[in-house]
Amino acid sequence: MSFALDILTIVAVSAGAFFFLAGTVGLLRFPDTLTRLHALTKADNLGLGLVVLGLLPQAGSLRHGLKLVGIWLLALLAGATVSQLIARAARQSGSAR
Amino acid sequence: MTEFLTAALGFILAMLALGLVSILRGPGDADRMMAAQLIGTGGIAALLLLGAVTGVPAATDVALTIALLATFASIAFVKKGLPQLDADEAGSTEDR
Amino acid sequence: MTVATILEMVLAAVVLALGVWTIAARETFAATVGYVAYGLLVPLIWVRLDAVDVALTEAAIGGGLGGVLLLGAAARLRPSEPATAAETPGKIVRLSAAGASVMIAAALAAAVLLLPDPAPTLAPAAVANASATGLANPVTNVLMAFRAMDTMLEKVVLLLAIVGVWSLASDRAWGGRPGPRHQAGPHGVLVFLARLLPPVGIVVGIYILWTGANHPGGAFQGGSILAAMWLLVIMAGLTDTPAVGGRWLRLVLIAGPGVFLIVGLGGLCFGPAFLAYPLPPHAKPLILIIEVAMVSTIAVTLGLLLAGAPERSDQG
Amino acid sequence: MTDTTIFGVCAAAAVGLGLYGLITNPQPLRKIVAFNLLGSGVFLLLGVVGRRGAAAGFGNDPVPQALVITGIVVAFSATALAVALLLRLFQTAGSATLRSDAPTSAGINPSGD
Repeated sequence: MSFALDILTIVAVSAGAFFFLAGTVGLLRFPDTLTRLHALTKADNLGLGLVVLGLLPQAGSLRHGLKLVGIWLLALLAGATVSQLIARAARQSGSAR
Repeated sequence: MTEFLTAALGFILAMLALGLVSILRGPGDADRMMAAQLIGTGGIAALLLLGAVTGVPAATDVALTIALLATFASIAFVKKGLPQLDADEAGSTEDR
Repeated sequence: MTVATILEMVLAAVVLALGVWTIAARETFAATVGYVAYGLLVPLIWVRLDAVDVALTEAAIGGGLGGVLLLGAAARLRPSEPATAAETPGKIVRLSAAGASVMIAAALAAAVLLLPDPAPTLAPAAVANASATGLANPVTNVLMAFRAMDTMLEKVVLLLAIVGVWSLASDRAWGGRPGPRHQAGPHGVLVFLARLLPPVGIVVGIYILWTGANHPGGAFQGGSILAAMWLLVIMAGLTDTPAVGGRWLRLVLIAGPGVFLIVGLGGLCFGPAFLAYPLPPHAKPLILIIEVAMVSTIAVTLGLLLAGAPERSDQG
Repeated sequence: MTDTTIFGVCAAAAVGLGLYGLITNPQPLRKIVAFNLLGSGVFLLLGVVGRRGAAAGFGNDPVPQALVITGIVVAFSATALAVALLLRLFQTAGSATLRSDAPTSAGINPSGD
């Protein structure tokens, strides 16, 4: 059982690391603010979610696991709201070409 | 398992650094505003992994704090970073 | 070279690179953004050093509140930037400054690395007396009992800082409200966040305060989260900054150090010395009362320090 | 190479960087930021010392930790006061320069303490 859980951790954390890689490649390669914002928020939130999923089997207690999920939900909420605001600011200041 | 998590943590930190380079260099202030957002996700992931690697469960509480305060910092970026937004009646321009 | 060593070197390199950016960036705003990123990453080092209490404080202050304070100032001072940028000192000054900085850094590194082994420590004494307070977190024990005088005076420093900031108000705005009045439409994204996040943040803040008795956390860390939530609501335009002349506001501001002082004087009257706590079953509730009074004081003080000097009269 | 070696050098370098920025940057706000960087380096140094002095079953000595927490609070208060002073200077004088008519302005400390 613990072997299977370890496999889950390895797979999920690797997938999370891959999405962080994707987000960073997007930041480096995309031409303008809005597409870079898109790359950052989508990929990184998914990456964090997968890392949290991978750490859940390693969490010692239910409380710890719930806290991990709560952190991800907070990050999702913040990401969704803040990226909207940044995109609006970028469009109005005209830096999004 | 610890070795693997440490390696993943190092990798995510390196990605975070690369992302910060491109953000801080970025032409406009709107690009720079993404920095807090990036730390809000990548930094928290790194911190959670670090807590698991180092055996410090309380690192989760630090991640919780950063999740809340990085959000606050991002909002302040948007409100204060672009003065024209704040000056000309922030409410009407921001909500359309 | 183990994996852990490589990780530590990557972490140190990232943090130092952000430090270099903070110093070297051409625009002040960009440098401040770099400082916020630095302040949000330094907690990782503190966690690695097994000092989670400090990591919490650094995350709350260095990255969160401190970063926002500097960021706001950078945005407002932007028009003055070209004029002062011309005053960059000459090459000789810069070279000698670099030389002096390198020498001081090298001396500090040597001092830290050549510490006697085992290094002198008070940790055993702190552990041996932990039962006197009934708290399991040694850092809270040091802060609230063994070095309680420091913590009390630290709150007085916060109070002095807020008095200093307020005294910078112009005559017109004396006793008025700090900062601009933010306004936002009732259906905006920011208002949505400002309605959803603070309840969660308040719970987390109180949790951090409560858990501080036995695990890393405490009044200051919890208070800074509460302050951030308050400012979020203000920035969304859901409420206004309070007029600094208000009596209730001032009462909250002195509640923390006041309660601390009363407990301390109680120790002087009924016990052996100033700030001496009674024996175990009564020490913990007293410390908790002080912490609760302090957390409200800290939240309000930090929020008002970030809001700055009053700029509008009470009516405006 | 242990964690204290790496982070000790990192902390010392942060102090050096902050000092350099404090001396050479002409803008007062940049001086405040640099001073904060310097302070953060000093706190990290104390953390490394506490880590080396770890005893009695602790990962890190609680006494320096408590000192650092107090220090962070005081540094924040000083920064807030300095920023408020600077903003007021900009408001009344219209510029944020520290340069007075006398050529030497070396004694001005923007940290406020």
